[in-house]
Amino acid sequence: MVAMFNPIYFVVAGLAAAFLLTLFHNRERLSYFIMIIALSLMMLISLAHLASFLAGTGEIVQVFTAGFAPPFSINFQMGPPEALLTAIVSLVGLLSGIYLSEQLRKTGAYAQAVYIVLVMGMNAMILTRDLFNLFVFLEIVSIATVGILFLSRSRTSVNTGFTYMVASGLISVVLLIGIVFAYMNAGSLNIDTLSESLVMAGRGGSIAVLLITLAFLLELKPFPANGWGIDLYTSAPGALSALISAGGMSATYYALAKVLPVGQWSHDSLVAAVGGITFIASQIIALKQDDSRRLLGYSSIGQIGLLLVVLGFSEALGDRRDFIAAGLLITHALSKSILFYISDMVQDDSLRGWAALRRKPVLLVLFGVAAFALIGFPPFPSFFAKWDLILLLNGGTEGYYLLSAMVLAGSLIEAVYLFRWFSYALKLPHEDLPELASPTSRLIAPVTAALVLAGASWYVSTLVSGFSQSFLIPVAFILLVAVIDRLPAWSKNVISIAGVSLYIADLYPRIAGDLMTMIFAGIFLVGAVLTLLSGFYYKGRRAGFYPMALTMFAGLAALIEAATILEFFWGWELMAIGSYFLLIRGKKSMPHGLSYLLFSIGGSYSILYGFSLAAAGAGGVIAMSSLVGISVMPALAYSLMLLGFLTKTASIGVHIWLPGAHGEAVADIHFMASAILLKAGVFGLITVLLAMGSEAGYTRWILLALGWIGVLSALLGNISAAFQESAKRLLAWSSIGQLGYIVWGLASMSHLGWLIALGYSVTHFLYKGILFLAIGGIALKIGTPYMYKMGGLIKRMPYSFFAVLIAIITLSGVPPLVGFSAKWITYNLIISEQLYYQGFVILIAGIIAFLYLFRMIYTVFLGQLKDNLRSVGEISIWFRIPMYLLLIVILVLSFLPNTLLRPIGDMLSGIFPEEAIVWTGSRGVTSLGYFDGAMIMYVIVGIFVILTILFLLLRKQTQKVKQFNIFYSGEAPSRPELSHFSYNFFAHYRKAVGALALPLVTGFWDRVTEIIHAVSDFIRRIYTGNGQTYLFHIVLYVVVVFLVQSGGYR
Amino acid sequence: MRSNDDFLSKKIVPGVEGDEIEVDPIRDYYCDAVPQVSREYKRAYPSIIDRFKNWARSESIWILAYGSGCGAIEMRPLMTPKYDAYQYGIQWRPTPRQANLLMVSGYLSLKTLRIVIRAYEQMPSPKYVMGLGSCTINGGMYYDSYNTINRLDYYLPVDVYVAGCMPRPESLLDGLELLKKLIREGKGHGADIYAEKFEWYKANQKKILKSWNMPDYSW
Amino acid sequence: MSWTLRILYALLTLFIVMNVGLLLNGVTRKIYARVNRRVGIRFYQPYIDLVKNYSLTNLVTHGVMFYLGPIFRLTSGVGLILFIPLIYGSQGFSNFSFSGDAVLILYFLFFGTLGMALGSGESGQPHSAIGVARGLAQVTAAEIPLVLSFLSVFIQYQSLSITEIVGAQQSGILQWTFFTNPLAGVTALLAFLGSMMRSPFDVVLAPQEIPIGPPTEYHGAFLGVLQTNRAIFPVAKTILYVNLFFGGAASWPALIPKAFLLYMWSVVVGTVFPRYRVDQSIRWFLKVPLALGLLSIVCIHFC
Amino acid sequence: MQQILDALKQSVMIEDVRKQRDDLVFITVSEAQAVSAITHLRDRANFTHLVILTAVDWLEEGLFQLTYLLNNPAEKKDIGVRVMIDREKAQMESIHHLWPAAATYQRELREMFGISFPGSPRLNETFILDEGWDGPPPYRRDFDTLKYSEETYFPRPGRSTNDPAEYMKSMLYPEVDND
Repeated sequence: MVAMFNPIYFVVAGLAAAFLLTLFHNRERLSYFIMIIALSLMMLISLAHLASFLAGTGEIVQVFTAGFAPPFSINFQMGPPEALLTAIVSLVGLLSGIYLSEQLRKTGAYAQAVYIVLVMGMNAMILTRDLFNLFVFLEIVSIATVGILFLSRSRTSVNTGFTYMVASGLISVVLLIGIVFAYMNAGSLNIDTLSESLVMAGRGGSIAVLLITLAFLLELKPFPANGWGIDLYTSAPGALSALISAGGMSATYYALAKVLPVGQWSHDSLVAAVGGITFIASQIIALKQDDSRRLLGYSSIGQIGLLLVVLGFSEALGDRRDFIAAGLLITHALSKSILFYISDMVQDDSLRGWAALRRKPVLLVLFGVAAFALIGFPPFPSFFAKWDLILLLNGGTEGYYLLSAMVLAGSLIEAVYLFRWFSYALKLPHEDLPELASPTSRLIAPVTAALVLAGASWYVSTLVSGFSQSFLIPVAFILLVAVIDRLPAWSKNVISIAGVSLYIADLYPRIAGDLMTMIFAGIFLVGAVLTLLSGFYYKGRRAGFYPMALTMFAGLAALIEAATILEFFWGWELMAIGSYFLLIRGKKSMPHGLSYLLFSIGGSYSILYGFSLAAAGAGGVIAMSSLVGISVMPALAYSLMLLGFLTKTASIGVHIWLPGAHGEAVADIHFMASAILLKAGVFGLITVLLAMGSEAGYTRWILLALGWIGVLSALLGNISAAFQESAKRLLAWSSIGQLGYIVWGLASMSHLGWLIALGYSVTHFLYKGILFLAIGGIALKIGTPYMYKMGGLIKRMPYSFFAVLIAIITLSGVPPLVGFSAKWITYNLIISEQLYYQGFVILIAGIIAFLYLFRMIYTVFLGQLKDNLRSVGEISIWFRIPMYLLLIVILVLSFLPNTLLRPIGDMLSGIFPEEAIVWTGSRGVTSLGYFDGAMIMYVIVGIFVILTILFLLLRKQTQKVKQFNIFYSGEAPSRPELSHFSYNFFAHYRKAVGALALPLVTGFWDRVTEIIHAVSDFIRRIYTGNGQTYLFHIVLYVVVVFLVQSGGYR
Repeated sequence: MRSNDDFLSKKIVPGVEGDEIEVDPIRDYYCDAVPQVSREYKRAYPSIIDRFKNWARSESIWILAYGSGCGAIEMRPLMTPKYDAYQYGIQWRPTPRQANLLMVSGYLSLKTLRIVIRAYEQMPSPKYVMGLGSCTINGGMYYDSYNTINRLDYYLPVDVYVAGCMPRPESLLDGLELLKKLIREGKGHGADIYAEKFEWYKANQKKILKSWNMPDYSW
Repeated sequence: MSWTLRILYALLTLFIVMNVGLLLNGVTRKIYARVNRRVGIRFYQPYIDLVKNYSLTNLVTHGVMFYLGPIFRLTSGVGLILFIPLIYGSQGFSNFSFSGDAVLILYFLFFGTLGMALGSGESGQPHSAIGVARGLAQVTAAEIPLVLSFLSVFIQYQSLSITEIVGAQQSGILQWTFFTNPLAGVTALLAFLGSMMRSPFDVVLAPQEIPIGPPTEYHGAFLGVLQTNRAIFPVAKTILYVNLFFGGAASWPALIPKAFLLYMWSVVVGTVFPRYRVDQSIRWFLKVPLALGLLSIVCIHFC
Repeated sequence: MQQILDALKQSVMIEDVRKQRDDLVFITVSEAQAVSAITHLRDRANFTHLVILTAVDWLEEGLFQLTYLLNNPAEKKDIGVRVMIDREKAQMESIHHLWPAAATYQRELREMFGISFPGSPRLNETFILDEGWDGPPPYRRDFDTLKYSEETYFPRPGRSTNDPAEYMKSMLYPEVDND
């Protein structure tokens, strides 16, 4: 069967079609048809081979033409890598061909012929096993590229094409010299046999190998000798760039991979170094690009640099090398093609011009898929590839720690520019959207590429060890919900709630005994149900909301279910994607969503690095237990993991994303993001701290730092909250403060500390849930989050007021509600663990919380009712239902704090067997003090009720009055808004301690950004746009590399 | 002529939900209930508890610290060591909500009259009014002014007048003692009289405050 | 102890404390007047004022929260006095102190503040809100030395139970915390000034500027309730300080003079010093009291 | 000062000059030429400050006298420009375009004297009589305030008025026969 698809047909089909095309050059429809047929044929061949290899039935096919031995004939080999690569190249070739149909038909049969030859050349470069063949096909590809460029007939393209041709000619010379040397010394050019004979040939052979390697490296456009290649991307049509980037690069890369063994891997460090430099430098340069195609060009080159690193470290990566390279290559080829296709549709080449995509949401989705795939988010192949790469780099006998760190740093920069661009497209305010040329015919190519990418993702995930397929079930569910996105919101809501509930029912028996897991599962999943419940308020479609919300919850669930660190990381990244898309739904959320995503990625890379060290210590085992007792640089590993999780708890220093991101989110999303999502960070911290323990010497310092981070988060978060004008931002800052308590409690590594942390995790979920729903609901109802535009709403929204009142009493820790128990344990902890200085700041922070709490409830609900709010009704019933459910839980826990704290305490006794709280009923006793929740409640409620009754018995003539019946110095207030004290509420406080809330941290991050941008600006000056300079770069590059490398041959 | 007090005329305000809200400030911002006579006033004879209450009221007189005319200067010595009205249970409060005695210290122009009426009505009952000086009695030297009232008792129920131009602090103390006596005797019912003859007082007030731009009773 | 007896003791406690509080108020103002060379009010004037306020015949209310605000405030005062063990060794006058330790008292202090702030907020009176904003800002600053000194005491005795702390001070005047931990004692005395609403920290009330601040709109019986609380609350706070720093008391005759003297401390300072602005008072608390408080903790920690 | 007046005479007919002091002169100009005279003084002679604009009711002559008091801050000189207008047709050209603050004076004159200044901003809004005044302009001399007060403010009966000098004499020296 496979024999029918002899690889030689690539050349046959290509040449035959090209020949036919010249015959039918005046029948444009027919000729285009022939071209498509030929391209399809090529794809069919490669697919057939790929399918047989994937099915395990394939055999490696060797082909020699015309009975001659190479180099006089063509020698092809079709193995698994060739099958995969030709499949990619042919696919992109076909898609580009379809995409370019209009242009190709217009330019005529000759262009079509050149196009076919181009695709054929690329395929042949992959297939051939002969050096001279390789050279020939390389030339064919170069010339065909330039040919098409000329045929596209733009002025710049002629200029660029000329530079390109000269440059590639120059490189060909280097290659040809190398081949000549090789043939002279070894008498053969067959790659498979060449290697031994060349090594035996001594110095001449070495020079040959170096020159050949160098030539292919140059073809891959290494930094800085790549000016000639970059210009190509700006002047070629996007679809052609897609082919060059995806196809040409893959082919050349594989050619290099074939050549390297020839030199017995003597140049792998060169390749790795070139790759590393190219990767980092390209990403930095891309940061400052404003031209979308140029940016894509740099990004492509950067990706190739990363692939070169993979190639250079073949030895360290061992048999996983091919998996990593394939994962990266597939993702790169497909997602870059998608981006290039879209770039053709967008008329404005600047990054901001991509806002045009909003005219066609499907393109936005494709853009998102491509961007997330390029950065290596799950479920795309690059996620697994990057995971393996980092793990193996750090995990070998000699860990390449710096290199892996650089790879992650480069990826982070890539994420910066890609997502900045993406957020422009999503959210940048535009007076009138730029034009978009997107006929349906042009959608075929990118959509197909995306589908193939999805298929590849699924397939790759099956190849990974330590990753359970069950994690794909939620993803499938999400896809299902995404498919029915056109239905009204309520129906999707019902489906989503049903899905989550089913999941809970399925999960519960599995985690029933494990209280720690139960707590977080409860927060994540019960929280999910509650937020989705509040989602019923939405009338309309709410396009895109449900898939993303479910993605987040799937990620959170994966964290709980994870058995390996890979699964944990998968969940973590999935959650990041989902939450990012939820957070950017707000109106002004663009910059904040971006900073959220970047901090998320930074944090997750930090976690990834820590995980890789853990796995290295455990000898490559990636079970969750490998986090315990890390043997490779444990202090660094744990610190990095903690740092990564701290970005999600938004602790001070890495908190700057939170106020904006949460402050601009819609009500129920705010609830998800703050009451639920932040707990993921807490869960991560708990996981790491449990693994780390506090025995080792270094842990003392880590915990000390962590404790102070928590304490300062609490203090500065609370102070800043008091200065906010927007109620939602106020709550966001308050979350920073509250999470500070949790972090501090965890850092104490003691029974009571963890009791506080876990207790807070639960209660924070409860009262913050109420606050977010209430405040968010009000902001939604009246269309602004600013408190000075509210006021007097108690008259209009008594139910919300009551819920908020209970919530803030709980938050502030005033007895008799449940918040007090946390304060009580805090005092016990401070004294019993001697955490006097941290503890003192924590206590002060708790008192400062009164400032913002009163401000919020007063300026929103009390004071003067504004005219435009006179008729506003209660917030949606769908917000009130979850609010009151949470409220009931708070009241129950207030009466019986032991129902929450006692089981947690019992569970913690397993971890920290030291002294604990002794419970008798609702009375808790420690070695220091005691409190009785129920008794306090009885006494206070009793006094209150008695006093109220007594007061009512006084029976006065009571007159209910309205808002202006106030003493106003004998005058009448003129307008409600002038008598409502709200703006700059704590002016005096700001005057006294405002310096503490100065955005020092923000300044630090601004400076970091500035420096990176300055570096980027400096580096990119080498690209003058002058062809001669570019050629000079190449020559200089060759000379320098030759001198450096040949130093070893003397 | 057009009035400046446009903020009290009806207006249409766009609501946050796209609706239009008609705001009638007098109706929507203010309570328009009419004051009621107290139960104590209706009783024929004061009960023993009422007597005790009246004693307490008389021994704890809180004055609204508000000066309408030149007489305000004569109130200050009462707080100084020389006269020290505190020893007689007299104190000053900054808000009418917590005051029992309104001292109208001198002439009242139309503008101050309006403020005095508001302040008086905002005081909790029982409440007392003391008029100081000729101006409050018969207009004094402003008897022929076109915008100064002549007789305070046509506008507010005055309990005690203290004559003089201006009366000296000693006279004020004397007036206060008289007031205390009246309260003890159960005659301090100014607020009830005001409620009883509400229409008459309002008519008088509205006669001169022609652009009446406040609710009939400022609670 | 039966519940009936408990409630009787509680009522007795309230009766005693309220009288002490009212007399303290009267005597304080008498002293103020004498410093100003006035005769001053009669020392029983607060009683008359209280009766007068309760006997006013009408009430104006802005809403439920406004109505309940003073009651919240009084609940806080009454609750506070019932949660503090007043007389060492007397089970009856320890009232409900078995339901919580010193931490309960520290946080229950805020209950009334919050209720009052909300109640006055509903009136729509901007001056109330200004007063509350000032009060909260100042309290958070005054709380810093307070927390430090209390923490120092808790650390010193390794206990949060007031009864135990008082018990440890019973063997003589030199065993009082004020002498065994003088830094904490001084810090506490400075913090005490900030919580008593007297000059120099009384800009919250500022009668001429924001007519009397938070309670601007409260009158009649509402004001009566607030005044009742004003009698109970400062005494409760003072007794807390007496318990923690001045050896507590084993009988009422021992307790009342101590409370009186401590109360006078704030009166004397208030008589002598003029008023601070809010930002000034915050800065003041962040200087000497903060330093002293930290020093006391350091001493307890390392000595 | 004389130079200023001489220069002014070039364009304006000055009806009367009364020198009060060296630095204070009152001139009288006709109603028609008043604004141009004031403009001249402001723009040419540096009288940049309008000190006051007020009116005198010459009831017997049937005239209102408007006085524009102008000040030259640089040379510390004042000029009062007097304009006599007809009491029956009390109307004058507005000068709010020269000094925006003049509009306030003109509002006051409109309210208290009933002199109209067509074109002056917010002229017909109440100025200080915002209690709903419905009587004649109260500063006109033919307005009897006592009568108005008696009609409006409930005079207390029994009030008697004494000549202060005679009254004091009788009180201090009752033994002297005052006849």
